[in-house]
Amino acid sequence: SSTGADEGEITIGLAMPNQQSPFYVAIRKWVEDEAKRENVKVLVADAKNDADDQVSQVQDFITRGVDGLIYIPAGAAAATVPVRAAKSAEIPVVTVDRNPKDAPGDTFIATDSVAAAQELGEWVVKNAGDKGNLAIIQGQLGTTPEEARDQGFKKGIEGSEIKEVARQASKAWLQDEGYQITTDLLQAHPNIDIIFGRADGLALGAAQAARNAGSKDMLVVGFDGDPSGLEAVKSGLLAATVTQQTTLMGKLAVQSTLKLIKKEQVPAEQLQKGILTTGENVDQYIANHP
Amino acid sequence: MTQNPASAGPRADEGRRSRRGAVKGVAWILDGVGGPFLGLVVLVVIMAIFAPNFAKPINLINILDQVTVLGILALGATAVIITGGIDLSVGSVFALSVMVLGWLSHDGGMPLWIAMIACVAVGGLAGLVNGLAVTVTKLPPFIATLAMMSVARGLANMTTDGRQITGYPEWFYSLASTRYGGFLSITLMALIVLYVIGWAVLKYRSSGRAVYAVGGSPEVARLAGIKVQAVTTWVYVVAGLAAGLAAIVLASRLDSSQPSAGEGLELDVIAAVVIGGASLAGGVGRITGTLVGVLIVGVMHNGLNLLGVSPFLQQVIIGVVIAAAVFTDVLRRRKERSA
Amino acid sequence: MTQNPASAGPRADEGRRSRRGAVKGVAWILDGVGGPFLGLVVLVVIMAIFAPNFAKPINLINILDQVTVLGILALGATAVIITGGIDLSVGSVFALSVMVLGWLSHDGGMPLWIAMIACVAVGGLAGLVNGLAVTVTKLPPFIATLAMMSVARGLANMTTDGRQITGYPEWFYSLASTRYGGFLSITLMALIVLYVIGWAVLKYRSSGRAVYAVGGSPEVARLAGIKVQAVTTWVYVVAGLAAGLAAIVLASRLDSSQPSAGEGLELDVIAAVVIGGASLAGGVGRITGTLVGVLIVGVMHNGLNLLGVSPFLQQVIIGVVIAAAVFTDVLRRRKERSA
Amino acid sequence: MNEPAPSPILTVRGISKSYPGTVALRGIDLEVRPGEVIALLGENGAGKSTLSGIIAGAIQPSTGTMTWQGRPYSPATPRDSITRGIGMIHQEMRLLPDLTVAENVAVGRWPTRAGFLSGKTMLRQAQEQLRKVGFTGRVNQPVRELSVAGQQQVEIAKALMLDASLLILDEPTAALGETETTALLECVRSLRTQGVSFIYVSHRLAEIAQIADRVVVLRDGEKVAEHDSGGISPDTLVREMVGRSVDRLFPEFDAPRDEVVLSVEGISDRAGRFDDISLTVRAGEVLGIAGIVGAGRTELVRSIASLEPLRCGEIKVDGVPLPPNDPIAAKAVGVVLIPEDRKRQGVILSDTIEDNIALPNLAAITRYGFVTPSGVTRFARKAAARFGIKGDIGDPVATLSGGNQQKVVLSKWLSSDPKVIILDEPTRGIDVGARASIYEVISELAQQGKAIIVVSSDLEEVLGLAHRIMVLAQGRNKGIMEAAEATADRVMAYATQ
Ligand SMILES: Nc1ncnc2c1ncn2[C@@H]1O[C@H](COP(=O)(O)OP(=O)(O)OP(=O)(O)O)[C@@H](O)[C@H]1O
Ligand SMILES: Nc1ncnc2c1ncn2[C@@H]1O[C@H](COP(=O)(O)OP(=O)(O)OP(=O)(O)O)[C@@H](O)[C@H]1O
Ligand SMILES: [Mg+2]
Ligand SMILES: [Mg+2]
Repeated sequence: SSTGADEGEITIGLAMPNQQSPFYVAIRKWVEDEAKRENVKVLVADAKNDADDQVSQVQDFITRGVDGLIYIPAGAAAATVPVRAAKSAEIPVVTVDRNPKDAPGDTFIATDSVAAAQELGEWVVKNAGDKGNLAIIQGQLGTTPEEARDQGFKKGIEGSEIKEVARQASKAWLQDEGYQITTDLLQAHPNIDIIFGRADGLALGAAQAARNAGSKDMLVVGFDGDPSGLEAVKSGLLAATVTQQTTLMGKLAVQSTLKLIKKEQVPAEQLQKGILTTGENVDQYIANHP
Repeated sequence: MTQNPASAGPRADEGRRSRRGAVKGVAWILDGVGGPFLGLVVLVVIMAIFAPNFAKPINLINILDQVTVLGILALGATAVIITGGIDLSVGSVFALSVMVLGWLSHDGGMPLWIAMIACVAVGGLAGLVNGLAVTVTKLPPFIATLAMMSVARGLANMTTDGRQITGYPEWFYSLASTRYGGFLSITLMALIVLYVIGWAVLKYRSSGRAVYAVGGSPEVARLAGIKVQAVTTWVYVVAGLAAGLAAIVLASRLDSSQPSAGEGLELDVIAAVVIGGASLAGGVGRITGTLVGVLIVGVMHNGLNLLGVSPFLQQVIIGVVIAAAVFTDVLRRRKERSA
Repeated sequence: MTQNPASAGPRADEGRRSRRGAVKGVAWILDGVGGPFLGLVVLVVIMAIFAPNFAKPINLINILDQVTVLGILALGATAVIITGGIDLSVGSVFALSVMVLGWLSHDGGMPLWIAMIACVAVGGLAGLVNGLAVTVTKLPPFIATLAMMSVARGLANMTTDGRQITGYPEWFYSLASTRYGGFLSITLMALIVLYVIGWAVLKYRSSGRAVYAVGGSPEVARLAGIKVQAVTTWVYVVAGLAAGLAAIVLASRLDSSQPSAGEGLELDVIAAVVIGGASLAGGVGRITGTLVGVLIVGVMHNGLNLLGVSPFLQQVIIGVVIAAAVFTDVLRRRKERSA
Repeated sequence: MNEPAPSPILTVRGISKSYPGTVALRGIDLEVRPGEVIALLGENGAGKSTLSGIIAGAIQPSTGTMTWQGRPYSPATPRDSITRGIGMIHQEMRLLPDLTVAENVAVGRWPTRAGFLSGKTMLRQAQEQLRKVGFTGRVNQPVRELSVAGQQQVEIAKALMLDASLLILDEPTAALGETETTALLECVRSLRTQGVSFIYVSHRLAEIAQIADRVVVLRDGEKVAEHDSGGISPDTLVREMVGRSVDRLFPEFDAPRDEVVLSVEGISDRAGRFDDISLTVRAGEVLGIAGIVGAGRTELVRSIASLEPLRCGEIKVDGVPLPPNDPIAAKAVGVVLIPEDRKRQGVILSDTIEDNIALPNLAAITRYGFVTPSGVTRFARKAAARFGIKGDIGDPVATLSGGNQQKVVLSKWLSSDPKVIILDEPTRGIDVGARASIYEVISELAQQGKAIIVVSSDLEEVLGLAHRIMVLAQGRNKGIMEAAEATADRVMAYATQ
């Protein structure tokens, strides 16, 4: 399928859902790094959260003659069309983060969010002394990560004395939203002492709001292990987060694509562990993002 | 009197007609969209030179395919903008329609064709509410449709509590994907038919002319006996119906329905219409111009992707191209006036 | 002369003045923003009854704190809208400013105060480009600022390649968080001072009157010896400077800079201004009205969050409230006319 | 009322209309018979337009009834009246600036074949009507490019398209010159013989005498007189309209002083709308500029006020050249232009009277850097009193009658202390009484030593006011004559040569 203008050089298309989420930004960075090392060209397209745009962009990749596609679906769940389109052009597809149910990629790379969120929940139970009033700042409702993290965390705090007193959803996982929502939740429920922000951005906003409201012993945890999230764990603003191994995932995505291009075997699912990160182990991850 | 008015009577425009001469047929269709059209030609030439594979037929068809949704929405928006209104709700209503389609056919268990009718009807209904808010409660269109933008998005999310719906029957998916004669998908055909209808109505029907009159001055239109409120309400309904139709195209193209569809799309739609020479002050605008505007947007996105331009730089370039495209139109009008 | 015109003047004026009578002081400041103000009062009463802890002083201060960014942006947008323009770029310019602040002070290693000046200057510069695009190249404001919206967002992303910047010095962070007298943070004080200045300029300076005249009719203003182009350019510069100032507030509040800041904010800003009684047709608008509009938006968000309303339902409610708030204003004007 | 008249086509019984703060009409009765021209007279704000608007369905009356062709008639929209055969030309021109002349004439009545618009038929029909009113422009050009007079002709043609049995013409000739007026009157006469009735509103009494079958006079919203012939002496009509007699329309003017204030040397327009014009105006002198519609007078005076760029030539005030195309500099040295197009250039309709008056005078009102509302009110009240503006100065200008709006324009400009005053059609739509007082003001200004240019399509006005008259035709100066040697015939001969 190498009808590309630049015959000979291998070109990979990276279809990004957006470029705001630090998680995606990190993946892109590591994909680009790894590609450079492998002497492979990467084309990046940003769908700005619009699945329809993403279909167009994948079409354009195919026209452009990419040899492989790394597809991080935009939209709440994953659209099948980009995978189908790529497959009918005989281009291998690596899906990252979310996998279209009816048309899975040749391999799927993601964090095992449920397990990681459960571990985080268990850690919270231990560190809060088995009790407390929990507020949850949800991500965008209806999305896979939101649902997986909810499921895992619930399991983690099951059986403890931790009561969920409030939950409110953000629209776009943003720090500003986390700040705004938390300021308000703290008014409505002054007894809150644990906050789980479903992403580091949300958690950071929440921590900032708690700090502004003058509550000192708020236990705030996040998810993702963004650079800023890790810094916050180090400074104590966040108590813990789950670090997704973006470096690894980015590298793996490139390696898997190359293997698929060479028609080598790759497992259908390559789930990575989310690493529980606290003040104790944060330094090593700041130095070297996993 | 020394002057005989009859002899010096009103003149038809000779000068203009002779200027057309050579390329009469094309000029007749493109009448008055010269500026944007020139912009499109320049853009296409640049892309054909620099972007790999741009000029291949398959890519050109892809572009048409990619602009179907934008094109249908812009068609409705053109009528709204000619009346001097604006429709910010179009992206949200589009999302609401697509969710109704998915929800009725999946969770509701209805036959897909009924869901499709409901999908278009919901769009029309939202448009009707917009129209009545503008004409009866006298809200400024910006506000009426901004409110609808928020409401429709909320409702779209509420249908499935934010989740998306995937998997339509194969025949439905093929509406957008099967290309008859290697070229025309059903959705693309629909786009073309809609544009021809829209063009004919605006140019050759009294109701179309009334749209221009209302946009030029609602008071003049009223005094001339035009049903201003009815015309105004109708253009919003048409925009809503267009959103419903575009929703079907989207669902078919994506094989899924998601409540976040069309976020921020309202500005793209308006940009395409204005690039095509319409004026937000009302009274001015052409379907052919809108088509050119839509194609400029489509070619630009496609070309930049083929060139592998980084998404951030793309944003910068797109902004500059929008400004430049409209600027050519400003220049053309200025020249025309001083000519 | 058959009539004595001098007698006609004071007679009618008396009626007006006596109507004011009782609550003269407040009325004088709120002059002409009765409709939206009433809406705000109703909203506050409803929230105070139903939303837990809404009426607590600390929460009310929180609301003020939460609307600081929106408030500063809306202040600039008010002037733009009075001239009959619109600024869609405000959210993006705001993001560009906040990134310049972070980038210069972190990656660039400059002293923070220089970065702060640069942050405001970049906003002003973007505003200047908007203004010149409108006045010199004669682009419609919608298009000029839509283009800037795309360009500024792209540049904001390019400063750090999409990454966010975290961690400002403690003194900077305390600008938004330390509440002097348990009440006024520096940023809140800045908001109040800016509103007083804006109010005084628009009401009592001839430059302020020029802004209204330009919005009412650029041609009449030009004949009256007003530098229409200069006034128009300036309002966009002011809007840009406001975006730069708001960026400092945001960075201080969040202790970080991110390129996605302010996405979709442009419509909130315009909504607040229009809810406050300004007209997108130009010539009409008041700073006090904008303040009321901003507070309506702030109270609504805060109250709905306190009530624990789901974000989807919030969208629906917000849409309805926007429409209702502007509708009260439409009603008031209609009554005033027929009274 | 003794002749056995045919039964009236329209009867109006006890029509009243009140607006907040004003009663525009009180218990008006009126009958219109087929083929009859009824002149409706009255000073500015008497209620002529309101009555016309009510008959045409554009305004709803507060009380009263009407019948049309013997049947009860209460139009809720203009559409109701149009479908019954009543057409109206509104005083403020109502055209669609972006559409072409032909499309404006056809608006609302597009000729269709099998449901589709026929462009050729539209063009033909429009041309036919436009020819009747003596329009000479291109039918394909956008209306926004027309002069006020051209727009007025389009407006008339548009009403003729209606094929109405009753046409209401609200000041159709206010913006027209002699030639166009004659064409219009001819057109009215010929339609009258076909049985079309007219309600004809005008401040030009000479026209009334020519065509009216009956004259109805309104004052302060009441019908004060009705005459069964058009040939009433103007003095009588004026007394009935104004409530007193206006014995002398034009005041005496002193001889101008010697010093030249304004001198224009060989200026030409970039687009060729006028060419190589030189003129001088001395202190205390009134220079009249006459010409037929489209002669380029408006363009010329706009250029003199530095509102338009020049191709060549120079304008000097007190011997000092004006910087080109800089209206602010022109204003600063004291050149003001009172524009002909009131709605687009004269006032901001939605703003109050006081704000409009204050606008060009802000510098004078500013104290310590601030403009206080009370300062504005004080200033505006004085100006409004001087020009006799009816209405509260806090009211929007849009609620004023046309003539009163014109007074706002005048007071706004003349409240500063200019050196050179250019008035483009200063009394368009102004009643006789007010006209006399505006002439009085012009004479006062001349006495103070201002240099004044008056552009007018009303020959009587130019002849009555000016010391010298320049005639412009097709953008060229056809000669400047002393008032003493000028006559209407001579001016027209120059203008049309
Ligand atoms: N919309 C309005 N609101 C308030 N008052 C109005 C409105 N329209 C007209 N009026 C008032 O009604 C009265 C009659 O106005 P009208 O326009 O009928 O006068 P007119 O006889 O046509 O005067 P002109 O010769 O100046 O055109 C005036 O006092 C005017 O101020
Ligand atoms: N903006 C414009 N674009 C094109 N043509 C114009 C424009 N303004 C005026 N004209 C034309 O220029 C010519 C001179 O117009 P101008 O208004 O100066 O004449 P005038 O003598 O003042 O006549 P009037 O009595 O109509 O005001 C006319 O033929 C007019 O149609
Ligand atoms: Mg009138
Ligand atoms: Mg003129």
